[in-house]
Amino acid sequence: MREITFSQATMEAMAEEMARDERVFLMGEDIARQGGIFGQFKSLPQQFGFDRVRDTPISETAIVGAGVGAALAGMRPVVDMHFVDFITVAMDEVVNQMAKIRYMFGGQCTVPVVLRAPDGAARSAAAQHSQSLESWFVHVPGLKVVIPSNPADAKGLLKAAIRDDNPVLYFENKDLFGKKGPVPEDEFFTPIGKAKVVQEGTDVTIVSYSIMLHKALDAAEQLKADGISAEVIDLRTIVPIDKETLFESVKKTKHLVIAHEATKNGGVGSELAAIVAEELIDYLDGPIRRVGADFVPIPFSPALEPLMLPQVEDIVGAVKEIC
Amino acid sequence: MREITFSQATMEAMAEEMARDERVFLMGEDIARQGGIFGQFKSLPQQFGFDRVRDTPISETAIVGAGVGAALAGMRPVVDMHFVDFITVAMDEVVNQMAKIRYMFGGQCTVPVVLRAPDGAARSAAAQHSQSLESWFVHVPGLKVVIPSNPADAKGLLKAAIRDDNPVLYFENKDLFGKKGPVPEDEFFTPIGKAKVVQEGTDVTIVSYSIMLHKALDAAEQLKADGISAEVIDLRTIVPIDKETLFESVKKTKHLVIAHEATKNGGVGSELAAIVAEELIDYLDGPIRRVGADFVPIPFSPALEPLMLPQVEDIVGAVKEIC
Amino acid sequence: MDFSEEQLQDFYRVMFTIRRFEEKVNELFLGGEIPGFVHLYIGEEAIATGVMANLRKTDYITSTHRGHGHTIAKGADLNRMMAEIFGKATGYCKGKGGSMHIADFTIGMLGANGVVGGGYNLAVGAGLAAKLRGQDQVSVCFFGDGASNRGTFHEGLNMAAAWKLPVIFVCENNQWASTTPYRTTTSVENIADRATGYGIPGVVVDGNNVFAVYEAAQAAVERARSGGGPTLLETKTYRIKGHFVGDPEMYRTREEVQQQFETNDPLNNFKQAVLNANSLTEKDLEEIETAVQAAIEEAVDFARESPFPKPEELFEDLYVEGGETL
Amino acid sequence: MDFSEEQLQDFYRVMFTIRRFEEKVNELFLGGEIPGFVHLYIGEEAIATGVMANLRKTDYITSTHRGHGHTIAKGADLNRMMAEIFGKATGYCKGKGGSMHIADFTIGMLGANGVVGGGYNLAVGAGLAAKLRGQDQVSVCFFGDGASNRGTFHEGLNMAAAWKLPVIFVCENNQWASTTPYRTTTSVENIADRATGYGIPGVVVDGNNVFAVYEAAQAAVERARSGGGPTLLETKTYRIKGHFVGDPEMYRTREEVQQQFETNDPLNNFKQAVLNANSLTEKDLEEIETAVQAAIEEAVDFARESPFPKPEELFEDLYVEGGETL
Ligand SMILES: Cc1ncc(C[n+]2csc(CCOP(=O)(O)OP(=O)(O)O)c2C)c(N)n1
Ligand SMILES: Cc1ncc(C[n+]2csc(CCOP(=O)(O)OP(=O)(O)O)c2C)c(N)n1
Ligand SMILES: [Mg+2]
Ligand SMILES: [Mg+2]
Repeated sequence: MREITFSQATMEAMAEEMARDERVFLMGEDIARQGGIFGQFKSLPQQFGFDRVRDTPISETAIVGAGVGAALAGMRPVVDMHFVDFITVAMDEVVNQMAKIRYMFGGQCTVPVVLRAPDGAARSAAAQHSQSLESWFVHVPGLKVVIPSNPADAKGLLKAAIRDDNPVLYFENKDLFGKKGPVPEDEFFTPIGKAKVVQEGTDVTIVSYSIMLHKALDAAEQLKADGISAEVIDLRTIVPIDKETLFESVKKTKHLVIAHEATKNGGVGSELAAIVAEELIDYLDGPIRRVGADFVPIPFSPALEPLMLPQVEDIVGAVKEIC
Repeated sequence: MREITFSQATMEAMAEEMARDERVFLMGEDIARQGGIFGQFKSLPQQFGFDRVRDTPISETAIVGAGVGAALAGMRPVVDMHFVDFITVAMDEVVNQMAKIRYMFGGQCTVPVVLRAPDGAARSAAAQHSQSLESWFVHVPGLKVVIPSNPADAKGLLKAAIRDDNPVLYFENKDLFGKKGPVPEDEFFTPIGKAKVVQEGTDVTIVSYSIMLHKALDAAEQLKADGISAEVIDLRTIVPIDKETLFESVKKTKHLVIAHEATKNGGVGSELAAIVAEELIDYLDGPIRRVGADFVPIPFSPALEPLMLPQVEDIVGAVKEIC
Repeated sequence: MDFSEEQLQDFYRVMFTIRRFEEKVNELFLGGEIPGFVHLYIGEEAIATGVMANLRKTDYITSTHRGHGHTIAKGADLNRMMAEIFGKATGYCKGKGGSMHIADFTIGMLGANGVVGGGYNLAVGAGLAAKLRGQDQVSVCFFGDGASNRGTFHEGLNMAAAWKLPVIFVCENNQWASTTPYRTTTSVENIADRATGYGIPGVVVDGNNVFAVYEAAQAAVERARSGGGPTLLETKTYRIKGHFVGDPEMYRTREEVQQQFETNDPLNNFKQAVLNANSLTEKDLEEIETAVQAAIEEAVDFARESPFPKPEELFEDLYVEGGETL
Repeated sequence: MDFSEEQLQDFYRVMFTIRRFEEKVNELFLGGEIPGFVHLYIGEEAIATGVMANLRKTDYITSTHRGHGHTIAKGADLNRMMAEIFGKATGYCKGKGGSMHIADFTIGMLGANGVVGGGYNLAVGAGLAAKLRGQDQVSVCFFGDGASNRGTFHEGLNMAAAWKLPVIFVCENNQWASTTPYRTTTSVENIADRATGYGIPGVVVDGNNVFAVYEAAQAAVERARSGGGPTLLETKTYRIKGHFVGDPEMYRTREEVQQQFETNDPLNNFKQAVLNANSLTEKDLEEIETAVQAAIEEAVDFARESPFPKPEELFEDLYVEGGETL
């Protein structure tokens, strides 16, 4: 199969959906003139014009709010948050408007808006440009939340998100944009709500997503040397969680480690651990382990940043503690 | 001991701290002229003047941002969010400024600001005026988070929060304001970071806080009839979590139920369940259970709202499932 | 400006419907039949009426916590409104929204909003949608004087101005934001003065005069519809009732309110004007009143007799079933 | 206005320090010695210099992602700045902040901010603190043309105006917000026009002329210090360098930049003016340049030789130890 970058894959998804459906348009800061700060929108303005690929003012509440408003008025907007760190600025628009409108109005309308937000710590961008904030949205009924780890899912999930009549948050790790992977030429979708067993194993289940999935796979490789066979699951969707895939794996391996780049405390890992502690505790042969960032803001110094972020060794260590 | 309301207790805390320290002042919407929409600030403006008890514009980013700025410039502001639902509007000021400033600047400064936020669902205030949003802040390094359940702790925690050199979020349930309880006449503080065993028991640990603590106590009472002895813990502080008290209890009872009004998914209960599943799983004699609000926005109709919110029977049911 | 008899009758019908509807809601709330909070539009009827008389069914509006008047004027069904306010299954939102969250998407009413200032950018988005489609729909955002200090005001007006979107921002300056008087928190005499900061027209009009509101709105709507971009229209009025039903109103005097009502009641103003000019007769007005009265009684009966939502409805309407159209 | 020789020397010293500091940072970044993002203040030196010359050490400022110039002009230590930019333990923030997050609380520099528009309300709060204490400190908020479209602009200016706080809002309109030209996202010619919406003075000044900036800032600072309330001061300039070091600048032409630099370089403007007026000699300027050059080399050496933070420092400085003073 052909290999393309994560960035190219997301661009293809946008281009295919914009070509197919006039209601789809894209807006955000610095997306048109330069094609996005990570080059992830290149060629889109040329293809679809500066009306449908719009550079906005630095006005996050207007970007998200107008996205929701346009969706209510029949469009299918894709809005870009520049960095996920600034979703805080538009938190009311996401939580109190986007997520609640359909339910609050008794299902009178749909809110088909996609919010794209680059996240993750990449080379000393420091405390306000490095966060992974997907975990909060596990707590917000009304949203779907997806987070691809590879080019194929980036394309498949973005296309699925755009076609979805519900609001979808789509998180994309900045350091993944340049990574290559196989992507089918024919049209395809990655189903929202379905996790994927990326590597089968028998001794421990490692659940991860986004960039950490790659560290989880590296950890699994290292663990082989110690005779531990790890099953690695790419969660892909955070809301709704694919309990079926998760449970099946845990029932088999009887050990669970959850790994994400976001802060460990209060992270997606807490939710997964809680679900398993509620529903599968009798299957477990050891404690659960969460691997996530330390409980401090992300430090700038290259001497500290990697220490603060979860690494392959942390996953390996966690597995060894419980297996 | 004398009995006063939660509202009076918080007023006393404010008045004592404002009288003692000129740097303490209070600002928010509708707090001065009418003494707060729940009457919780009555008499403060008369006592301390409209400069130190300030009615603000409807500008949540300015209220919180200026609170942080004033703290950096040597004051000890208390800012009021009117309803916690609007903390979303100032989420950047809370998460990217208030919480991160000290660490990001290498400890050069302190940020002694207290953010008070009334929360909870009270009689059909619907989706945007009823939320309990404390759980998000478990995921935000740099904040302390407290949430009293009774008048004494309301006073003791608020005083401790104002004296704390760190930023503190102080959540107060709207339906508690009118509740009475014993409050010592002499000065006292409730230590931040310490949970309290409110009722001893041997068969199950029920961890709760804020208004749900009262439902937890009612549940414990009902469980007695079934011969189940429940230990009830009032968490009081959500960040940092008092693991010691929690662990001691779980080691004894071997069963854990966590109950809060906030949405169950991604709630404080997930974090507590995860911690126990990581560190105490061998002590558990059954699965953990979380009791929280259903995964929908809070509906208006009195026919639906109580169904959506966790009730005494839900706690009783959860305990019976695992004991 | 000349108004036809039909227009005048419509003005009165809408204003009177709002007035009576709100009086009835007030009464029912105090009688314990309505749950939650209600914020009444009494004294501000001329604004919704005058603005909406310029709109088409396909035009959009966004509303506020004080939204019943906008909803009625846009043409909503009184029965479903009242049922919603009661929390009944037959209400606009099947009882999930209540007074603060009524919407009717079939008439372009994109919803009331419990978040003050939450509607600006929804209206901007609706205007953007119209513009992207090349349609001549306009979008109207109603908001209060207090709401004009939210950051969303600035972001919405700037975006609409920079993109020349067909959005009309209608400020209902009723002098109060809950318990706080307008001038203590806002640094300018007229909110319309803020239009200068966006390079758009800022217009001040007597919000208690339906004719004046109609004319100013007409100009703004024409401008928007023809591609001229947004207008900031400030309507000066006064909040006759408490912030919500049950407000003890400890922050102002009875006399102030009384005096305002006596001089500035938009319904009374209208009546005097049309009777003096012999444009409508007492009888015309009475006929309207009788019809409205009946419609409101019907709405109350409908709401009372309607069932509450069933328990299983709690989990409905969150996500679109089969929402993925792959 | 007459300036003393000492003032003129100070102007040049500060402007030249900023210029050389930034050129050095540019060079070091491209050489791989500096991690993260850096945004240079080259071409905007006259603004920080002219404003800060009116401030006392006890006055407050809040800064932006493009903050080195503000920090130097407020009187920060070059060694600790450079060490911070390198991520070293001896830096202002012990390496935890980096270029985008330098602060020096001992000189009232309340911090650079990675959130565009994040500084407005911090400055408002500092001004409020001064006012509550009855002190005559002022607070200055620097922000960009792009930042002027954030909602925090509106909330901050309104609050400062409503409360007559001693805050000066200094817009550095360098025509660009990252890759986006000012006029495509902002609906007015001058950001200073927005002052009308708050009833405060709005002043436009040539940001490439340190004398003009000084005078305008002087008026604003005097006004604030004497209880007259806030001013919105817009300084027109141009961003000579890319948005950040390494920016491919695909959104504008080399010629545009070149032409701007040739006509509007604030250092060159200054030099010509003082030399023509015989206020300073070539020799005076050279002496300053030599001293500055040496200080910057020293800062680089200091940064290079400083240690990185130790692993255990990761967990320091989050909470105040013993922060509860019960
Ligand atoms: C963001 C936000 N902040 C605060 C509130 C609480 N609140 C509800 S209505 C209101 C006053 C609104 O005043 P105004 O905008 O003038 O509208 P009016 O009630 O006068 O119609 C306030 C402060 C809210 N709902 N949303
Ligand atoms: C709230 C927020 N939105 C977006 C960004 C990304 N960003 C960083 S700098 C910048 C442009 C800022 O332009 P301007 O305010 O004019 O300042 P300049 O860079 O020109 O000095 C943008 C969009 C951010 N840091 N914060
Ligand atoms: Mg008002
Ligand atoms: Mg700029």
